[in-house]
Amino acid sequence: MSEQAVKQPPAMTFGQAINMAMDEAMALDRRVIMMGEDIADDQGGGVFGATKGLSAKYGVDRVRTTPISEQAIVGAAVGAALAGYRPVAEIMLMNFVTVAMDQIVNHAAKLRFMSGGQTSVPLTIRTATGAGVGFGGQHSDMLEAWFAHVPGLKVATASNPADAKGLLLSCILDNDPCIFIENSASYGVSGPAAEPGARVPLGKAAVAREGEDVTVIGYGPPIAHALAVAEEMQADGISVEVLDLRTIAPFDVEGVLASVRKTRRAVVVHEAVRAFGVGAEVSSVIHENLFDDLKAPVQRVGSAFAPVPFSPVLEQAFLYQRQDIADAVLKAVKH
Amino acid sequence: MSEQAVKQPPAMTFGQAINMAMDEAMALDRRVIMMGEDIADDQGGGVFGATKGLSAKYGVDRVRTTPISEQAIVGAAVGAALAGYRPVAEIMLMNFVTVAMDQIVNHAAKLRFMSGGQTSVPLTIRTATGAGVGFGGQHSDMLEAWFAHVPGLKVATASNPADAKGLLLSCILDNDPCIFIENSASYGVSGPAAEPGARVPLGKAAVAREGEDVTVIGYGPPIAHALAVAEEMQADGISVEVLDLRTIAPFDVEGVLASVRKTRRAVVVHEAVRAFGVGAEVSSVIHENLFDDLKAPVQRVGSAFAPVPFSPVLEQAFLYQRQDIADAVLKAVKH
Amino acid sequence: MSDVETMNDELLLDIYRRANLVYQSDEKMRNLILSGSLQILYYSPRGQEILAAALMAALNADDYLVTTYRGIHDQLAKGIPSSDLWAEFAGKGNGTCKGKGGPMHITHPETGVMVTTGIVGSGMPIANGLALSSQLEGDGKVTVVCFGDAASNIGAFHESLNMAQIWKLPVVFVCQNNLYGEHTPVALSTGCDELIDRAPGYGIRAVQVNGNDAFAMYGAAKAAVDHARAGNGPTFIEAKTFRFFGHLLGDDSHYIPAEEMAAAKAADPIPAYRAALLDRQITEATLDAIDAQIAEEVEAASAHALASDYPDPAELRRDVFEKEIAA
Amino acid sequence: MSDVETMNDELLLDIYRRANLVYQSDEKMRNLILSGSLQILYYSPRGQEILAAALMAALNADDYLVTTYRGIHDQLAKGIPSSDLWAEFAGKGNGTCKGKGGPMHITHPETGVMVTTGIVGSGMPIANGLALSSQLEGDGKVTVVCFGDAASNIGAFHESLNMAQIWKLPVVFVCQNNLYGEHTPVALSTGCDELIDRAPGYGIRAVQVNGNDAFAMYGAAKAAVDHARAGNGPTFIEAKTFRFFGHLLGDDSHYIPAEEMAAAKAADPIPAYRAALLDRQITEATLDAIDAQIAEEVEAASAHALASDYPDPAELRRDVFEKEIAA
Ligand SMILES: Cc1ncc(C[n+]2csc(CCOP(=O)(O)OP(=O)(O)O)c2C)c(N)n1
Ligand SMILES: Cc1ncc(C[n+]2csc(CCOP(=O)(O)OP(=O)(O)O)c2C)c(N)n1
Ligand SMILES: [Mg+2]
Ligand SMILES: [Mg+2]
Repeated sequence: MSEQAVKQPPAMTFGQAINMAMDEAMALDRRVIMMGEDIADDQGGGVFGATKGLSAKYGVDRVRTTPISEQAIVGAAVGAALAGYRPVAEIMLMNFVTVAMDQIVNHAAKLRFMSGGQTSVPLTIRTATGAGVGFGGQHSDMLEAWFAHVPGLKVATASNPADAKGLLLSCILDNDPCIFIENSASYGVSGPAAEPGARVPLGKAAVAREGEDVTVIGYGPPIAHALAVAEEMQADGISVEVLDLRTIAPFDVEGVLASVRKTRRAVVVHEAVRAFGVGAEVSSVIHENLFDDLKAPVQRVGSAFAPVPFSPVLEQAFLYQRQDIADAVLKAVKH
Repeated sequence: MSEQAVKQPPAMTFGQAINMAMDEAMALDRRVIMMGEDIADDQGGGVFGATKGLSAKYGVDRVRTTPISEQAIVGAAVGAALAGYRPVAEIMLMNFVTVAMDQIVNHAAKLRFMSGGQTSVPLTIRTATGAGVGFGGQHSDMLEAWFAHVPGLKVATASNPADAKGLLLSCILDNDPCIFIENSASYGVSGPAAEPGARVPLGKAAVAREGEDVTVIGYGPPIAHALAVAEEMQADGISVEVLDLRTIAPFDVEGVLASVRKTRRAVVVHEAVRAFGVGAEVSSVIHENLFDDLKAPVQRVGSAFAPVPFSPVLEQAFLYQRQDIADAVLKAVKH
Repeated sequence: MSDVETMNDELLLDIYRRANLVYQSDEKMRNLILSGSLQILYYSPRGQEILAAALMAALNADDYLVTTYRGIHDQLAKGIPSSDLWAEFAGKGNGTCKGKGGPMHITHPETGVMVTTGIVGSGMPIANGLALSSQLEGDGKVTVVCFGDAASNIGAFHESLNMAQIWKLPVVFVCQNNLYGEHTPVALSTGCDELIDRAPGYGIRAVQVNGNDAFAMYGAAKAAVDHARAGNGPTFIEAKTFRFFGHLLGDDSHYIPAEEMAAAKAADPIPAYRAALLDRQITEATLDAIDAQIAEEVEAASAHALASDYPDPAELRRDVFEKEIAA
Repeated sequence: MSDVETMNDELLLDIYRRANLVYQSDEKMRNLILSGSLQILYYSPRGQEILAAALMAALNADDYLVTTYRGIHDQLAKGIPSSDLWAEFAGKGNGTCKGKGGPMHITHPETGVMVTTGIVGSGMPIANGLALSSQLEGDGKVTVVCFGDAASNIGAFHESLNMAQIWKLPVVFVCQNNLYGEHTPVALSTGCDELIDRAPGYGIRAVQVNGNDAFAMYGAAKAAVDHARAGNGPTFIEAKTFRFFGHLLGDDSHYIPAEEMAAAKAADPIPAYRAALLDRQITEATLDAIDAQIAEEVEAASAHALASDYPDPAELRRDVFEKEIAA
């Protein structure tokens, strides 16, 4: 009994994972710096506490609380990156990137290309979002599809704390601009701890569960729901493979096709509104490449076509649900 | 000879069409007002001359040259719209919307919903863009997919001057916020004139050419290329239907499915970068609904995955080409 | 600054009523949240009641207001009926916005409350547009937009004040300077010493005032509103105030020096204003009667909100566009 | 303002050389475009040469520069080799950016030119970041960012000056006030009378100067650069100037009153500076020799640009990311 307790793998929350990734990166490279609203310890280490302790350890020169000036925050990060720094800019919530899109899209994403490769922008933007927590219409949007559509940007998000740590570390150490998306509701959620220094490579999906009959492809919190659905379905004799993209863009086309080539059925799920979402690209790529192999149309699961409502009843009606994934799997299998 | 000349239908350019739509709207409703950089006649009636003559006719109170302050421009348009006006905001080039995304996405798109229907935002944003004219990386992007992914926004663009006039008029008179996209290279391109007052309904695609074997679906300048390809293909016995979406979002799902149900093959084309573009949604919707009818995978044609390069050689390598549409049609037909 | 003399008892009591409606509503709201009866993010306006009350008392009922997530003081003082507002805070279908907007997104056109935004600074450009409509319409309305000190560092502030001035819009920018933006003090985020120092950069009329002094605040607001209504253009008001419960309810205000907090609480504008009215020979009984009436209103409104139903899930398809969208 | 006395002949001739390199390059560029040999959008800096030359002469070679679409004067004055710059303007594979950036997006890190942006105002936030890297690195570099008068109305200006000041960044904001933004005069777009009136809103050190006066401009620039290099923080320089060929080449300047244009041309800084140098006993022969050398350089650079090859289309896949992407 006590032996078993000892063998229990250590756990960590998303919040700890993200904090540790930044801590390791800052220890590794003095050019890793942080900027964002309230991120220094005097201001509480960020609204979600993600940067807690970092200014105490590395100084407020490297962990900088900023004014509420998102254009200036991202712009300063772009400039420092051009000069060889590895800035991590925190944009508190994803809806606030809407005031900084120019710096992200016209500058961060393009400066390597427009300079003919003379400069690069090794910048990471961390931002939190997601519905289900009552933040309402202007604090919950999933906008990853926008960034995925912009050549020059990489976009990543994690379904578990260990991946969060490894992906964020890879983003910070990557030489291209990365958008790292965190889930507002998940900072306190825990999972197995990551090994110190472990990185998760960008651009590689992970098979979260092997299966034979259908592949559910997603990223972030929907992966947990997909795994639960897979577990349930097993009782009914349906073998579900779950593929966690981890990097949303550019995504692991080979990994996706390898899985669906095997299962010949696919469901793509994300929290973002379905229409014109990431699922459309993934679905199209599967369909284009495996048209003759597919046994059923690729199913897409996403949230309803509406702004995120405040009222909890409406918010749940808006959000994709576990049941939607199950229904889509059944639809694919029964086609 | 002279009789024939008389019978020739009158022509108009895109520029004239857009100007006339605004002129008609302003004459129709005193609450139609315009704002944008340099749009009054003293400043030349807009960089592309689209608003020429309007301030002379309706006064500079209704046709307002603004400072270079895109957030303030769109915000003022949102506010005036909330009070019952029908503002038309000109954002000179689409890349500049990146500084105004907050007003468009967090406010214009959501205020009807977040107010529980108490208010509405009958606003039109006109903006020009498109590669092929040597404007370089920060003046050529096609970002329609971003707006299409935002519930509450409508997005339209025209492939010919008559549609441009009718669509823009519909946008201005619509009670929801609309993004109307113009093509930088096309202001001087002409086509048959529109009847005075004629509107093109939002949300309805047009069959630009009937055909039996494959449907090419697109919007804007690619339609002309698709028609040319269709003409060429006819000689080879391939009958191509060309469907012009006109409204990109929410798009005419019924119209698309009706056409592809008939032809059983589809190609989607747009100038925007293919990855995560509008084509992915259209392709997915076709595939989901007509899986058992399709004879070939839906093909997508778009521009290469790169920022828009300056050098003409690279710019052409970047851009989707007529030949790409032809290749995609053949691929679909020969599958 | 308008004459204190011109403020008659009726007006003073009106301000008292508005301020104490906010005060009691806020207290009730905090209690319900802390007791678990209501689960919402709450940005308490405690300490800023007098500012809002005096400001709104200077407006006509149909003047426009744009405010922020920390906006319940502005909304109640502007006149949104308590029960409708409370129901919206609770996410109920009979709330001002059918539960779709929630506390950060209150709209109530009947009382002129056109937008409540959760995006820092974004109300200002919209306020210009409302004011522009009034200028074109000649409807004599004035638009007031409220925002915080920290919001003065975002681009939208800059663009908006400039545009308002060059177009001479009937708009009043009210910066409720409570000295902190989330957990960051003004000095750490702002290059100038006083926010009013920004006004000359736009050529805009400006005034700095103690927002917690009802007389000074009302005077500043009235002058600005009159100025705007007369077609003379915008004003920037920097109104100093303080928030007693930090940024978000639950915030322990660790970043606020204890002496600063103690001094602010000692200068609590609610008892100070009551004392000022008593000084002016308004009786305890008069004020107590108002308080009692407010207590009833708040009790009824909160009970109504808690007892009301959540919206029909089908509401999700309505108000996305003018036409309902398919299921 | 630095002492004119301290400007020795070497420095004066250095400024002369920089200014006239811009002047002749611009003339050549316009001729090639108007004759159809070069098809590009061109934002002529004619009239702003002295400003750029005096400014860049105050910088070290490795100081950083961020500029805009109207930037060829800044770029040449900062030292980008003519032939590389010309080749980029012509979209050739041997241009500074392999033809990928083009005239609006010149980068040349060897001479410190880090970003040229086509988005109004967007260079300022980036300049702060470059300056921040120098502050952290202790490398003693100063960052200069150039932008126009109209750019001072966009949000990025506001956020950037504020951030630079609170972080005491070694950055110099140079507003090249040529009195128009596209076709709109400053008075129509700007609430304040003088752009320098915006500085107190950020607490930033500021100076207004005649940018067309090499002595005054150099003095202002040198003082600002020294101030920054010494760790004392940023400066905002409003440098007055004029553009002779309107916004975009082809613009007929219909919106500029004829007298204003005539007065500006009468005060053309290029002959004025030449006259000033002759006054200081610098000989015609010396200046003519420099002019001749520049003429050769410009001739060679433009010929090189026209004769060079366009890039390999495969370049499209390079520099999107660090790793080349698949075809
Ligand atoms: C553009 C944007 N950035 C950041 C935030 C997060 N945020 C919400 S309130 C706030 C502080 C605002 O402070 P202030 O303007 O002083 O108003 P107060 O809350 O003190 O009333 C911040 C940073 C936001 N909502 N919008
Ligand atoms: C955000 C943005 N809005 C609009 C434009 C279009 N535009 C390009 S230059 C310009 C005028 C800028 O004037 P100013 O800042 O005075 O610089 P100048 O051209 O006079 O040197 C405008 C409006 C742009 N490039 N970016
Ligand atoms: Mg504050
Ligand atoms: Mg200018």
